[in-house]
Amino acid sequence: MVDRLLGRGRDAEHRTAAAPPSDAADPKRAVWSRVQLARNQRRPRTLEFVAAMADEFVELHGDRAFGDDAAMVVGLARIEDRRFVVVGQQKGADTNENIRRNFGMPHPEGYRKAIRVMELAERFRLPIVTFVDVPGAHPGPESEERGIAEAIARSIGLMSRIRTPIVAIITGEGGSGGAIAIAVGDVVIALENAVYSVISPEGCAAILWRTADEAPTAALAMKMTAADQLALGVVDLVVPEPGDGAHTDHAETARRLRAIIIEQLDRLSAISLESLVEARYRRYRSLGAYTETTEAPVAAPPSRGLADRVRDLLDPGRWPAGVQVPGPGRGRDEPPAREEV
Amino acid sequence: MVDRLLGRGRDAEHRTAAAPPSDAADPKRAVWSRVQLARNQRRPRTLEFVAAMADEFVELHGDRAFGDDAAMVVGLARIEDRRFVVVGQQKGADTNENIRRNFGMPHPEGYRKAIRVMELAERFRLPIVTFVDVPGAHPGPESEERGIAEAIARSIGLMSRIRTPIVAIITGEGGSGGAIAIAVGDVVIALENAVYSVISPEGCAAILWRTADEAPTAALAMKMTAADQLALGVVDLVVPEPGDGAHTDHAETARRLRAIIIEQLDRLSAISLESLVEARYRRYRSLGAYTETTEAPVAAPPSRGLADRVRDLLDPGRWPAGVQVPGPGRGRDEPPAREEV
Amino acid sequence: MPIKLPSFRPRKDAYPPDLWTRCPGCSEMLFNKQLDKANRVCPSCNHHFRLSAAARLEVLLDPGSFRELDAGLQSVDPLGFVDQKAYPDRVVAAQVATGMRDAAIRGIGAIEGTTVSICVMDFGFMGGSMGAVVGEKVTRAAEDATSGRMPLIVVSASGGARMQEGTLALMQLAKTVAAVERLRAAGLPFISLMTDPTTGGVFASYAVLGDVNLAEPNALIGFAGARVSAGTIAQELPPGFQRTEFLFSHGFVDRIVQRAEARAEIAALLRFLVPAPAGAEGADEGGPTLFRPMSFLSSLADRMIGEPDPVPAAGTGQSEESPRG
Amino acid sequence: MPIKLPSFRPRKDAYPPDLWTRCPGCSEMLFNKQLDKANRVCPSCNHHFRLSAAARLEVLLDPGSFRELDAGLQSVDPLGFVDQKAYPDRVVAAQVATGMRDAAIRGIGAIEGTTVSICVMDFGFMGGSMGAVVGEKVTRAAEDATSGRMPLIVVSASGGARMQEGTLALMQLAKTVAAVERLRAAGLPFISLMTDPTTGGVFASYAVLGDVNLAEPNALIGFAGARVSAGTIAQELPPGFQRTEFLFSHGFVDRIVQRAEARAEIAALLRFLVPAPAGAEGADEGGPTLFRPMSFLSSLADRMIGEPDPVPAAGTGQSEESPRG
Ligand SMILES: [Zn+2]
Ligand SMILES: [Zn+2]
Repeated sequence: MVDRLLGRGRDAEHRTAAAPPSDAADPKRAVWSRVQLARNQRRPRTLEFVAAMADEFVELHGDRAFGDDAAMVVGLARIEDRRFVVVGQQKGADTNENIRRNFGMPHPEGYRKAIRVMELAERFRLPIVTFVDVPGAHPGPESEERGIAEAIARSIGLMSRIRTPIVAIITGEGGSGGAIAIAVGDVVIALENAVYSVISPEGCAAILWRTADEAPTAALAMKMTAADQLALGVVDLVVPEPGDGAHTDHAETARRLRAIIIEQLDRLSAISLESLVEARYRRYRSLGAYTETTEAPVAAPPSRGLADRVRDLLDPGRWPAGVQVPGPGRGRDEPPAREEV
Repeated sequence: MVDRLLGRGRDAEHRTAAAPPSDAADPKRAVWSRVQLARNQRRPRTLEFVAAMADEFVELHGDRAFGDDAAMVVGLARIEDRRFVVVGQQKGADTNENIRRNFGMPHPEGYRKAIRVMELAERFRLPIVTFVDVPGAHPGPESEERGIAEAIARSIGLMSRIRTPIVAIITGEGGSGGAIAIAVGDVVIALENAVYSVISPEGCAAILWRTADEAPTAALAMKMTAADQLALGVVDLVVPEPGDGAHTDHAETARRLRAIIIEQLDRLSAISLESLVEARYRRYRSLGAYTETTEAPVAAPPSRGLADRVRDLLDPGRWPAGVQVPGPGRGRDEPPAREEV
Repeated sequence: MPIKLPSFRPRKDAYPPDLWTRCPGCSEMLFNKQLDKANRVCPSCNHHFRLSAAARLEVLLDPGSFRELDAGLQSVDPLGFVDQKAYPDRVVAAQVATGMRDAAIRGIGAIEGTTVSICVMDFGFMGGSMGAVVGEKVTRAAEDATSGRMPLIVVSASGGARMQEGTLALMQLAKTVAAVERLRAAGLPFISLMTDPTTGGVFASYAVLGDVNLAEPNALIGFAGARVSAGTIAQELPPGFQRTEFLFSHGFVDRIVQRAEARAEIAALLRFLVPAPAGAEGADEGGPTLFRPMSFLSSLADRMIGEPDPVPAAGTGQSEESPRG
Repeated sequence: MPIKLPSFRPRKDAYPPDLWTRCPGCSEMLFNKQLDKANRVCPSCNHHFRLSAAARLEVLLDPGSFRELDAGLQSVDPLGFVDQKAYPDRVVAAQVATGMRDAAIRGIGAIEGTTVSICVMDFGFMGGSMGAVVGEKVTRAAEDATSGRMPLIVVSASGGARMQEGTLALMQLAKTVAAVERLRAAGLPFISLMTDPTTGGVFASYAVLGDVNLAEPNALIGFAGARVSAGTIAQELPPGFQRTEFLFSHGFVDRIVQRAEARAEIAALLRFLVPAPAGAEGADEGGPTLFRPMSFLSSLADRMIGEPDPVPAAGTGQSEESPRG
């Protein structure tokens, strides 16, 4: 009856042996420290990575319609004889730069700049490498006015069908719609301390626990670490970070990523574009877990027991079973899933 | 030596017998009265034409990026069993509407709305009919900020290659870049009292005669009437207006345009898309008059005599030779061609 | 002054058997039976109340034309997600309350005689949130439209992605949009009808990507939650922020449609956009071919599960706290 | 306060044989010979003076690589246009003054070894205005790039369309853009370099459509004349209006390039964008194939007219009245 539980996660082809965080004594604390590492201000960003790993880089600017968004950087890069297009978010290294770059939260024109340069990549047969590190797309009124949702959706749409290889790398915060907008790829890689989530842990906690203080609890519940995302099949490959995290050794982190990028570009460039695009479609087509029942549905919803059984089908060793519930159930009071996505 | 003088003008296939304005006694006055007719506030606009001639019309809105420009209207229209996409500028019928519609001068979002719906036309294999009536694209700072030039260029580019038939109709003022942006077609039609020019006569006069008062002189010099444009090959077909002009009989004007639209849509739909797009390319490829010489050019520019000879090659009967020069020559003081385009 | 926006939390009285409802638009007390008869549009102020998926299908489709598909799809709990309540318990509670298995119904129907692939969301089921089931239904609706050369109609009513499914919910943005892109490449029309609310990841994926975007009046449509928009940025919100009319003026909605006119509007659009029979040009690769609804439907027969219409006919209640913007 | 923008009217002293030039950026008096040696960039304030087409080709191309094409194209007078002077007289005067036949030079050259199809405009010839000759040269440059599988480089310096050719000048927008679109469809790169000024119909056609748009610092780039913008709308102009940096911040310029670095910048871009030798994928329809410059050039031989480089080497003088924005 259960025909697909974890999508392609269980049989993904490309993986490293990154184990889930082993801080079994306090998993919540372990997860939260990952989130802090992912947000560390000294963590390398797109431009730092490219400067450290590329033999040549020419940044391009502008969306050709409204502006040049400094929270999104794009350009042409070369590693040895491999030429590719770079797309990535860019947080600031200090307060001034953060203000200029809107704390790495792109407006619609940032995503439209990405779209423009990805179309250029397709036309000139250059593969695309994206660096994803974003708290979320910019949520301000001007962002809504100029269509942040449209820009995200259109970027996702382009990446889903574009006839060139895409390597997507979650390097820091993979924040919701603002992340997936440039994270649709033939292979999705994450740095060890990167996180990826459908909503920020603070936002999730504010909605489900009614206080942002429960953000660590929410972070644990959402399984947002790179290792968890690998297990879910959302991420294909986790790259270990040096020392105490990427921020402690930019050069070594970049060196490791560079090797992976070379490996993946070479692997993907050997695949025909037809097969590549079809496989990419299948990759996302298969993500998401559901069951299919033939029981009569009308006014006879599945019993409590069924739901339990479904949950039992999950590997209890993989999924920490004992997540603490911080308060009593709230009956039928059902908050919907929304704050950022 | 002279290999192309008037482009395809002299051998255009589709023409009515519209004669040039016959007010030979005062050609300047005759031309200026045409300009006034083209600008007449009671002249029918896109929405009036469509309401009068179409059996069904659904207006669409928005450029999906910034706004909905009321100076540009787009939608889906049907005449009998012919379905097509409508794109046209829309001036206001009174002051209030003119303010709302920016006096029919589209901002970039107007042209981007047109681009969006033309792409939709191509996808759904609908032909396009455009109604051109614009003093010029909106020249304000916000228009520049949001890329009016880019929007015009991109619209021209799309129309030059789009795989669906295009019937372009100059119904009123064909004002410069703001007009050509939606006037690239497989056939270009003009109403009898429409005008088409590279710059407004006022702008031309301000630059070349240093006073906008000479606008009628400039209008005559630019040969901007429908009949002149037909002779130049820029327009393929002139549709006579009823009575004292289109504004005196909207219904009859629409009836005549409707018949032409039916005829042209039927004619164009019988042509394969390959041939259609190739012929469209050739149409614009051939517009423009130049000569080619083999004389040595360096520091030995063509003699005054050569220029005269070149001019003599033009049909003196077609081109009024005696345009009055309102002032003495200004020596080498050379104004460039710019104000709107 | 920040605009007060509606909470997404249906109160305990969200599904009461009361006889009367107070209209949030004009404060009049409306007799529920008459409100339902008017398709839940206030007769005095035109306020569009939320509509259940079942009622929506009834409003839009030719009577008796709907055949549900994939009625048996049901959420699982891929993360083992527990907040103040376990996710499976929330799902079951929503199922009990609504009689639906999840927040969308999809199938094949007809609009003024044109066969369409349609998917309709229901805000009453966990805020219309999109998890794997909703994503799968939208995707299958798009895929069936593509393979059957039918138009796709999606009626959105959603708070966004379903947090309890984590990034697997986020991946539904990519999954659904990829399917819509294939539909587009095949030259088939997608008409998106946005209703109150269409927000977050649903707005930022298929809902905004219609060839034609329609929206009901005064619906909440936006990306970020209003608290996020106002709070994070410490900025006043413009008037009418994230309402249909705001979206229209900013170029993201083609037409604002009254509920009573939606069916005729969509039918008119389909008359323009549904592929014509292939002529000389239709032989192109990827070009449209004739749709044969009967052969398509018969090929779907083995996928039909359960009864044609498992959704209770009665409206399943909507939370209505929204003041008119 | 409206910004004072430069007049487009070269004064009578626009082409003087003076020894000295006053820099409009810093007011310093610059010795012309040294200014020319510095490619007409002020050594003290980096003001980029206008550059003749001949000098531009020298700055951009590998020495000795340029072969001019279509040198014999020349304007006619399709309208019989006379204002205060007959159009043919204006053309002749410009020819005498500049030694050029019209406002653009085009041909084949090489940039750091990469063969390119290039067209360069000269503001000195009737304000760089685009009539049929300029339109034809840009179009042929794009067509040769397409058929020869070369990149296209266009350096713009123009006040816009040439009024004296009426709508036939306006049609050059469509002609040139159509050719650029064919180049784009063939997967070949177009790099547009905008210099002071790039305005009106030239900006609103090919100049803005580069795959990569480059611009020299502080160049005037815009659509409508400043008088039109300010006058018609009775509105203050934003700071730096229609200058390179303004265009950059609004998303229309990829990179602001110093004149001395333009050649290296373009060469770097070409290393990324010039089609690679066809591999397994290259067999696709419309895909890139190897460029064989020698066979292409030999096929062009019969179109070569006159001497390889008919343009005088000496700079032909530019009007420089522009205050720094
Ligand atoms: Zn009411
Ligand atoms: Zn200086």
